[in-house]
Amino acid sequence: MHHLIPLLVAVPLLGAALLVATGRFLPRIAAEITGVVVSGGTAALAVVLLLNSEPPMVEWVGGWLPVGGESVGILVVGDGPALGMATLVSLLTLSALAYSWRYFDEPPTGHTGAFTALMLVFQGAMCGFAIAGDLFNAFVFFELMSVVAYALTGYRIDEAKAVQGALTFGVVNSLGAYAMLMGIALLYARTGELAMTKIGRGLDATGHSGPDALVLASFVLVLTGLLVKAAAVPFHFWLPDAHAVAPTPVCMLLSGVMVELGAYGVWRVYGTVFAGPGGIPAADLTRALVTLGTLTAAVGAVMCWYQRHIKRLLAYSTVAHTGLFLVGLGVLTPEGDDGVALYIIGHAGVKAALFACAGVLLDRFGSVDEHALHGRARRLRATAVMFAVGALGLAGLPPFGTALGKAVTEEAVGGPLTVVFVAASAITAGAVLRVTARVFLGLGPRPEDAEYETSGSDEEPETSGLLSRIPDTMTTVPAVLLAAALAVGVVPGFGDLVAASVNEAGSGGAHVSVHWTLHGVLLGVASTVLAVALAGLAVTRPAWVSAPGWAAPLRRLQSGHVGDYVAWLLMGATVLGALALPGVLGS
Amino acid sequence: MADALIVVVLLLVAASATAAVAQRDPARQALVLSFLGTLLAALFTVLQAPDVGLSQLAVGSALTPLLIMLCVRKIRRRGRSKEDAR
Amino acid sequence: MNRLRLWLLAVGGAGLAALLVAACLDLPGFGGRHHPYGDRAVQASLARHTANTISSVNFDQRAYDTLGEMSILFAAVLGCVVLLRQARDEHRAPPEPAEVARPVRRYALLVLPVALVTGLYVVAHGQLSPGGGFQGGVVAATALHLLYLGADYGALERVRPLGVYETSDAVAVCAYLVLGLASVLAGTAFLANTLLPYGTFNTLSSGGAVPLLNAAVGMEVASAVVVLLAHFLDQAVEIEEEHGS
Amino acid sequence: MSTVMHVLPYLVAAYVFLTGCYGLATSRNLVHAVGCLAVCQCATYVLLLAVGYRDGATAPVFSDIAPGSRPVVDPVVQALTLTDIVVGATVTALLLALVLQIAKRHGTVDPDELRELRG
Repeated sequence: MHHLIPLLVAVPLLGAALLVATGRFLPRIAAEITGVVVSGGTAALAVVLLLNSEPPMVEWVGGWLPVGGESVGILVVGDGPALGMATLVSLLTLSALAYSWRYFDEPPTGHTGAFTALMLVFQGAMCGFAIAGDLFNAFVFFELMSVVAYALTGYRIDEAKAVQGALTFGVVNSLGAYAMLMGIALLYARTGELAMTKIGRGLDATGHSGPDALVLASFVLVLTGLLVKAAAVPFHFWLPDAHAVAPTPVCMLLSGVMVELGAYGVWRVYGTVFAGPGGIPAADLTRALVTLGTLTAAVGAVMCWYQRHIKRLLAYSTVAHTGLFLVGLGVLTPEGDDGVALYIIGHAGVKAALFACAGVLLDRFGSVDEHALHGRARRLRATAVMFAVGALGLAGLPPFGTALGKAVTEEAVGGPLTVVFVAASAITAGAVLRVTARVFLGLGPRPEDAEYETSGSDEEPETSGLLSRIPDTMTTVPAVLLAAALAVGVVPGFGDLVAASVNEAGSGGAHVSVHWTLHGVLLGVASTVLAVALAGLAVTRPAWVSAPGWAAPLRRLQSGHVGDYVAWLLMGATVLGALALPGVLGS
Repeated sequence: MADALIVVVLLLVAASATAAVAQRDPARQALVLSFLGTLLAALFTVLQAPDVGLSQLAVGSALTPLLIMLCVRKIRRRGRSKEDAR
Repeated sequence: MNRLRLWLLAVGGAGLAALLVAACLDLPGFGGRHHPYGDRAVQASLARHTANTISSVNFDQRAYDTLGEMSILFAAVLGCVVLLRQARDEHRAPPEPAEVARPVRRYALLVLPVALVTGLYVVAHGQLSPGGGFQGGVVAATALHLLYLGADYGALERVRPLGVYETSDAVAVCAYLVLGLASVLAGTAFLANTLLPYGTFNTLSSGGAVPLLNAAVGMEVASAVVVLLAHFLDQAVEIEEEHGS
Repeated sequence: MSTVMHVLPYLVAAYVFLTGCYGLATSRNLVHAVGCLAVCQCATYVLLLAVGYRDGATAPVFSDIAPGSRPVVDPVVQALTLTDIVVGATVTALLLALVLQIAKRHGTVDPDELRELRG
């Protein structure tokens, strides 16, 4: 069985290569069917492997089994979290491909399957990153997924915003990747190994007296790369610019899983490389991740509230939620890991569904602007219901999977950090509900335009002309995704299953049971009530919750200037180093 | 002897990297990058990495600068034809 | 705003610089002897009769990395094809034949075959001497573009049917994957180099699957670079925007 | 000499990386910025190969030396650098393609004049 793990990468890549090789002769429908079949087949393979991941599997690609504990090959891991992420990636790619069925008006001449092929490569790259057990191999697939993502983000070359967002995305993420590679080189210099577990053991063997500057620098550099992908403050600036302009099916993948893979990478790399006595002490990691995560959640939530461009609003809500994931992972408890895993699964379904609904608006009205669309989408009842349900899922209304994940994570972090969870989910959900009320119901007065903001009107639809009727695929897919997000919380035993496989792979091996608690349900309901209240207030008394003066500088930071973002990246690396410094000085 | 050579090439690499950043005109920057690519190829050969040196020579000193030049040419041509149209 | 960026740059750059310098001082000295993975790789390469250890690492021990790298190139080419496609408001204008000085033309036409052969030679001897699919592929593809200097753009376009190169790019990726999958079908690990005999050390056919994977990469790199350059040349020379749009 | 020699290659790599970042942050032309990103990447090559170097060793190619007769430098970092070089070239190409489209759609390649996405 373990020989099949690398096929999660090979099958989508083969599908993509075949599509390009035959691209000139293939009718469009055949290309799209091939894409769905290959993507679905990979998803099925991922599910089968996931069901067999007890006990966790490992595979040495190329058959280079370790001799005397040493190998020259590349390690691929097949444990619960790795295969779980691969499954999530594959299922979401499948739904994005189904959603984009007959989507773009004109594929590039002679390259009928280009979009589908890029999506398949994206799927293979994300699967490859999820199952990587070798640090350099993780970098290679990190880079592959970035490269495909840049191309997909800039796919609509007629759009000025799209190409600008894609370039910002490209420059910032590439720089992050190079920082990560510098960190890998430093680790290789110290330990002479590349497999993550071997590096971890090498650090422990050489660092009897605790970590030194070399370990700290490599930690900072590797985490910079991963946190750029995870869009943690202050590495987050590229995300709204890119996610707001990418084609909708791509947004579903970017916000649904790619960003979360950054958080997953942090979990994997810290757990296997830096968690030992020669690595970074737990207290320092907790300080770094909880600080940055809280900041990320706060900035994401505030910025989300002030957006009028609906896709940009959703992108900021992804920033806020990634902050919550980082806080949950940062406390380094088995419950925290379980909660975040469930939260990521639920969030993927909800966020992808919300983007899918925003895509319906774009293709029906040629605009994703909350102000311009005020009251214009009254007829789209099904979309309206799904948008509202998605908002409630975002708020964490039980029994959504997001609510279960949030409740378990809140239990794990405890204390004042619970407030961050409730506030961030309530504000982002409130913003989405506000959009629902204004756009689909036409409630309240048309809001006034602000000075420093991105408008979402005058966008080109992604289909051939404006749609007069919404195709069934574009309503079925978000409905299925929302149902899946609901099932994560409702299906009995699912939470325990996820928790068991996460704990099996994570450190300690402590098995904890995951279930609904009264405390969690009450907090979930509280966030939802708060979200509804905020949305109601925004619609009826816009002046009360409009941007206060202190929010203006925060908005000005998001300047769209790539130089600013690079400067922030350097600043972020320094902050990360400062946050983790006490452990190095103390040893 | 080998050490002295390595030091010299390293310092040259650092200097030409500075020049590549300081040269704000992209067409000239492409030339500096090409020079930097050649220096790196030399450095890699001195560091006993002929494979890497060869590919750096092909990619760093030929392909990348060529792509930058083509890009600059397109942007300039575009600027000119826009002015003609006015 | 600009001042804020400079402050950030100064503080962030200084912090990162301090961190990096401190790390450099903790690194094992340059030229040290501790290379456990490297020593193992040399042994493994010799055991499989591959004279050039780097090729053995690239195409045998860490062939999975090379698959990822190949896919990056493949994806980037596909991305450039998509990004540099002719937009709705653009048209093609055949370029005027450019005047090239006669010595330049002669030189280019003379160097062209030499460079092409060198490229192919470098690809073919990848498992023996420095070089291999990447280096040779780039050299061969760049050499083809000397034709732009030596003759003119039209001549280049005639010997460069783009569709064929795009297809061969994809076919090469397929070939690499199929070679990898063959070993899974044979019941071993993905990309395992155990199906073919390892041959005699230091000959062209040594190293088992290494020469085949090397050739696939060479083909992929050569076609990919041709396609990349072609699309940039197209933009620089042929594609024009409609005026007044 | 020897202490300097022990860290100089690493310091040069760090310097090149930071110089590239500086150029990237202060660039007034996107083509130039992509060039600076290529400079940043050069730093990773230098660091990787410096890490794998061994005094008095030769290249790990055994077509003209007998195996075991001389020490060889670390082949793994060389393979990693090869991968890295190809990655760098493709990323540069893709980003340049995006810059071309920006030039067409925005009419400028000065990042200070791109004002579509903000707030």
